[in-house]
Amino acid sequence: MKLTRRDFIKSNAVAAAASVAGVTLPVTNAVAADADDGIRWDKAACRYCGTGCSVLMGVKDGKVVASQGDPDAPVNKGLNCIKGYFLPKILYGEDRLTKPLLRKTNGKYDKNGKFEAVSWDEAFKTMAEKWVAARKAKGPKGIGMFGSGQWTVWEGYAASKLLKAGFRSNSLEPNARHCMASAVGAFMRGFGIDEPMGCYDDLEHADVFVLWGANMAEMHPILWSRLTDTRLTKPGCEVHVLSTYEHRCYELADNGMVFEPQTDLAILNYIANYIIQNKAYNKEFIDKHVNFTKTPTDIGYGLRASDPREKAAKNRNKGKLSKISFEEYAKSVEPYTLEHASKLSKVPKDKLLRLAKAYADPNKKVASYWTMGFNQHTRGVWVNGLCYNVHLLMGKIAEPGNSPFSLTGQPSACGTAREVGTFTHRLPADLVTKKDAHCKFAEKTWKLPAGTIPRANGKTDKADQSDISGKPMGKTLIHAVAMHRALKDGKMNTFWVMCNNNMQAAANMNDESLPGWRNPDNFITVSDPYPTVSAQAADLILPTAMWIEKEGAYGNAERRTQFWREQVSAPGESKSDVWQLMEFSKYIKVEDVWPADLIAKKPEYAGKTLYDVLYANGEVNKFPAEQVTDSRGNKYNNHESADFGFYVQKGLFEEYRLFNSAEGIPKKGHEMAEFDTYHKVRGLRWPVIDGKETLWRFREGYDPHVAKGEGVKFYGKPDGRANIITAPYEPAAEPPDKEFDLWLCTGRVLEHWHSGSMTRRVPELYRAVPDAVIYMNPKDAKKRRLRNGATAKISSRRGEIVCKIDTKGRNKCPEGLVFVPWFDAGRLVNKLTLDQTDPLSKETDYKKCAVKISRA
Amino acid sequence: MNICSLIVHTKPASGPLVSERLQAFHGVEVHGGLEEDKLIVTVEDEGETVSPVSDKMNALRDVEGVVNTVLIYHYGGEESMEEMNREIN
Amino acid sequence: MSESEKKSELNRRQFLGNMLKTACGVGLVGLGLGAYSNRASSMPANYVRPPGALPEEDFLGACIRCGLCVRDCPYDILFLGEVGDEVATGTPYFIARTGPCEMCEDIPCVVACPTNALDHDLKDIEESRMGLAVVIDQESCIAFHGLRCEVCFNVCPIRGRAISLDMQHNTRSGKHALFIPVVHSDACTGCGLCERACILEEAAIKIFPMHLAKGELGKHYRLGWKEKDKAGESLVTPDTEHRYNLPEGVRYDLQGEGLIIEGEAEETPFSSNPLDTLNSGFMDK
Amino acid sequence: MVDMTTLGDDAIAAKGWFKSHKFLILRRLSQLGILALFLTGPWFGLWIVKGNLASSLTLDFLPLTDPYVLLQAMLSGVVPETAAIIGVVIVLLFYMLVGGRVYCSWVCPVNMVTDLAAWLRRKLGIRTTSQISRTTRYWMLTLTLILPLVVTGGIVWELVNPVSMMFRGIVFSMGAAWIMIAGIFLFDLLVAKDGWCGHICPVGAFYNLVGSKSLLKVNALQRQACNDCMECYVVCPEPQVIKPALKGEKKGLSPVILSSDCTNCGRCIDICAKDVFSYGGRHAIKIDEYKREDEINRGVRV
Repeated sequence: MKLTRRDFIKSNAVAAAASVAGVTLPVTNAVAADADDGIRWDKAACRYCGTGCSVLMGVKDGKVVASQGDPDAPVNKGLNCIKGYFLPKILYGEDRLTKPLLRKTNGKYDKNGKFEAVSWDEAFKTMAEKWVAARKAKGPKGIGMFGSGQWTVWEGYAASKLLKAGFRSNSLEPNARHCMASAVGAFMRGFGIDEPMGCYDDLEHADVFVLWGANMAEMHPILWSRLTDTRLTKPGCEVHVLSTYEHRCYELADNGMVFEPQTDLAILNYIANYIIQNKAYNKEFIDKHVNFTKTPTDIGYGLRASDPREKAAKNRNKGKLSKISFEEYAKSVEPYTLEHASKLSKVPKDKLLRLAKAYADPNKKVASYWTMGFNQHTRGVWVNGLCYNVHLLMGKIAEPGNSPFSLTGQPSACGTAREVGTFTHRLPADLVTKKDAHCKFAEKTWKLPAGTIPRANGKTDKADQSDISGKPMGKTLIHAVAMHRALKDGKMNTFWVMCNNNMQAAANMNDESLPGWRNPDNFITVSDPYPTVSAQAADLILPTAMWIEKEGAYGNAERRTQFWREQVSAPGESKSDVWQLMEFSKYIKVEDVWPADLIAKKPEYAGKTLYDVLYANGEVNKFPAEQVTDSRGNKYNNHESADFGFYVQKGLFEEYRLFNSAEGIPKKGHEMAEFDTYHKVRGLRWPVIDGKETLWRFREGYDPHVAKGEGVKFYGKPDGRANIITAPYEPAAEPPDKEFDLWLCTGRVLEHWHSGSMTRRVPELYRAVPDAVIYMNPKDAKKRRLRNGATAKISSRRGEIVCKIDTKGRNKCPEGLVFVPWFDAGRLVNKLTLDQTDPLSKETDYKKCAVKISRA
Repeated sequence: MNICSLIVHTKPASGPLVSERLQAFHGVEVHGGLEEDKLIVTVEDEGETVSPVSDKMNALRDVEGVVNTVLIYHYGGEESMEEMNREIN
Repeated sequence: MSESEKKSELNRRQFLGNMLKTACGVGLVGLGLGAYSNRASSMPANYVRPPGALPEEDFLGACIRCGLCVRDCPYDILFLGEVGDEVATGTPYFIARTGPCEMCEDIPCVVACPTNALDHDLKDIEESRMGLAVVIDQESCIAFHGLRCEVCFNVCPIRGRAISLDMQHNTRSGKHALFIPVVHSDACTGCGLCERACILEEAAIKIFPMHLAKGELGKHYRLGWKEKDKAGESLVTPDTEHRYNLPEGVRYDLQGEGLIIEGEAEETPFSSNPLDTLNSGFMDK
Repeated sequence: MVDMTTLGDDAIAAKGWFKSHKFLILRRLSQLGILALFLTGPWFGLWIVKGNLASSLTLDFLPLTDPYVLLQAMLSGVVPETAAIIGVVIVLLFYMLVGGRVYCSWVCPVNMVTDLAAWLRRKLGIRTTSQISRTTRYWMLTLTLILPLVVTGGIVWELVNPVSMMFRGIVFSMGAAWIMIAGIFLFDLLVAKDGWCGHICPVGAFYNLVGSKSLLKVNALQRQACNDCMECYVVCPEPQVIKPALKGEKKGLSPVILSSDCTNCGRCIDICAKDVFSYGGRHAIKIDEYKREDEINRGVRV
């Protein structure tokens, strides 16, 4: 509040009179000198990582002027990391985009034109024309959308509906493909249902913590603070840290291990072997709750089929499990002796033994945490599974303190990317397009004619699905990396990137993504609040309302769903992603994208727009627009409700909830509370049944889906048993050789989040860590006549960038490996990385490729 | 410029009514005390000479429902308007 | 006295008088200069001398104000004091908050100095002591409240030695840890990278001249445990073995945990961890 | 009295404007050129000379150090680096050869300020001047050399030295140093003619001593041609040095200006319509032929 000298004198005058008269004045009348006066506080989930800290945002005069950690939030108890401290500033970067921008020459769209401001109408008209044409000409894979684990829950849901039901295309992927797909793959293979069984309370209950390729100290700062506290306060607690270089977690490690990239596979098999050799396994648990299986080996590296490495692979992309006996399993891990594991991994034997003993000790509760070290791995699904193997062998799972836990890097990788079906193969609530029955259930729920949703194999009831292109649907799945290849090859012609910065993220920018985006046949749309690298490479940029400029919901890594209200308005003509998706759908007619025989099944849809069919369908528009008010009577805007005339967010969420609560749902276990409840609580961990959260799944007493007397039940699988899946060590795709003689590992730093499009616009964070550097072993530097602070050229077979060398910094690399963070738009490390993926999860491996470094 | 605060005693139960009447004057604000029938009032001018504060105060006394007015606080400064309206926080 | 003698006497007087005047004038100038030099040699606490700078008094004598260090600083952080600055005119300094020393390994500023005002014996930049970082405001530093910042620790070029993190239990939240930055004067060079990086509006960690930043233990006093560590043994005769009057089942550990009451749990020959038994082989050998 | 309004007109008439300003222009070029050498680095990134007059490094090779500053530093107990010693030796040799006060007239930036003051003085016809002894500068010199010995805080003179301050101000940043310079300008303009350079500046005094036996000198070999226009006295910053050489023929004094107060500025050469003056060696005329000026002075005293 502005306080002038006049106000000040007046307030003194009033106070004097009031005290003489003995009158108590209402606070609002007196001019208070308190700067916090008039601030409206409301809660929100932090915009950054998957920890899901709750924050309170203080708004005054339509602007966020203050912030604090939410002291009542169970996750963070009022704390923040340094990025969370600066949350308000991410909204107010000076270069916010405020108008749609289209590349034009002489007033007409031109792929090589300059960006010019256009109206939303012109933007969507141009876009719709391109999308309909591409869909008609190239079939379901001719269009594509790349979404985000930073989308709010309903944005992901609306996108899933628009692509899968509206455009009848499975070309929808989230950036979680680069992030969590391997974890998802392992959850589905192992347990038949996605997301961790445990929760953050494991951080207080475990006796032993093992970090596998997770730098929690920097990437999950508040969780690390909890882990550290347990280590400090709990007698006998120990911390084991494994990574391919020493990072900040090693400061706390009782047993820090640096292993040769890719050999985590061998170490985990060694631990399993140790448990079996010492007969330490939990036989009762195994007998009752576990199946033993094996997965095909030599499956390639997810590169283009023409790559010699793919041609050499015997079982390229194969992952079908086959049952084996316990004895066969035991035999499969037998080669992984301590000597063998130590030799492969270069970790000293005593350290490996100590780790194996910690897992094998029946009296110690072990929590394993991992993030991108496991997930961004050409054997990511395998290695996730190998960790579950160890936990399952010991029965150390799904109970307080015993918890294999996959941490997420995005605020809603779980809540949005995974839960509402934004992957090419998924539908909401763990349903998959591979299963005809799942698609039929979704079609029924969405009031669509049967056969609308494209099946993975393009067949429904064993007959080909018809398509607007006139050809049969064919195989419809296309994952993120394949999308860029399809763009480059001209097979996909339109691409919409929303809420992420894929041009800075996707591997092998020089050879795949950039040529794909700039392919003259293609039309690329990027929705973003800021002019990111992706926006620069786009043809149409849509300005986006971010975070608390819209009503939103995120789901964090412990299955906690958190809501917030629209607290401030977005600048200029920026619109939220959900608005963009729904508004765009008005520009597409059913006839544009559906074949006549499909429309014939629901003649009432003829002549309608996708908006009518998908969102004004009687379900989503069920709830009238209402004044959003909090419990203290504060009022909030809702731009989407105002524009569409119904409570958009509530309608979408309640329709999504049908997938968890409607009659005859194919899969249970994802139950959510009602929309309104979430605005009152600081998040709930699903499944929520009868208003009660679930802390540990699959465990009787904790999980309402496990009946009395069952003890443990992995109900995601038909027989209630989890899979132990044996998989061997296989080498990485591109190990260092004579010329490219160093491993390159990429990742993040505490101060910046992902591509830095938000955090690098906070001056303090930029000042703290301005540029990406090459973390390097001093001996490696010396060999190349480089020293700390010197400028060096780092190059791979795909490109080169120039960075400064850091031999003293926070990450201590072993000889033969360098680490470069990817937040820096000025040093695009994805020019170096290889577009290798896990053949099963299709997730990119950003942690291992070969580079060389020389003086610049 | 001048800023004064006064207590305006009103007839029983006519605080709100009187308050409305007082607010009709330019530069007069009522800050509370409506229920107690003792209105907390500020009177200020902007340096104009036509209707100085003292005149306004006299005028207030004549308003219907007012029993008495008591001057509590007076500030008379020489600051320019600009200075007075400058933010101090 | 002849005319000429008179004249010469007059000249001499005039000469002596003039000389006295001049001498007095110059003497006054000298006094003024001396006084001014005392004032001018005090430096604001946030001004930091380049690496290797001699103690301030010696430095002011040795620095000839040539600015060669300023010119050779690759990061352009050094300034020369200007008239009116609260630092001796023409002498080099930097301000950590806006431009800290980047700690070049070859220390070009020192090499450039023609007079040893920046000590040429300084060969290892990590040995320089430009000042000392002090976590000056524990009330504002967000690390003391449990927020995960640690930027000062992260940017410190003497990693882990000049600033370390003291991990403590957060009694307020009950389940988080505090990561408290602690500066160690035996390693901190006072480069100021931490002060610049501090994300607060006003830095909570600041570089101060050594004499402002450091306390000093009484010259007579030694820390016993450190002396013992240094000597590798007790400085006086090692303690003899003690014996105590104790009831059955009770021990006393003098140097360790004190009174130990044993036998609460039934002793068995087995470790609580079956693996220990499994791994130790047969017991009957 | 010399008519200030026509000062130099004769020379221009006789020799043309350029010839009658030849050394003035050369001196300004020299002064500005030296500044320019120091400024190409900070302004254009072309590093020819780094540092300032106190100490500099040319082309990363040639060190030059001001002996006066270094002497002060040494008096405060400093052992200089080899580079500084080499630099000092080079500088000393140079000034011993060409005359110490060449520093004042050809290098020192303050000279441009005091020359401007003197020029304005003439233009405005300001004649009042306070009597300050020209020996004051030696007192000042002594003072600046004693202070480092007795006062903590080292090179005290450098805290206020306008000479280094101005040069440093131009090459690095000026700050409030311009006040000092303005002070000198006003002092010279209103208080004392040639007050700073000719009477007070200890830097000049120091270089005066350095160059007392220098080889390069101005002489009045053509003194017979002198028409007593007196203009050389007017423009000379140290006019007392002219008379013995110009008018000492009868006393058998050398036509060479032998006083080390002479700054070798060459203004007398420029201004003289009769080309009385010229540069030459110290021994342009065999010294034995003339009694030395100071011997005569001594004679007079005694």
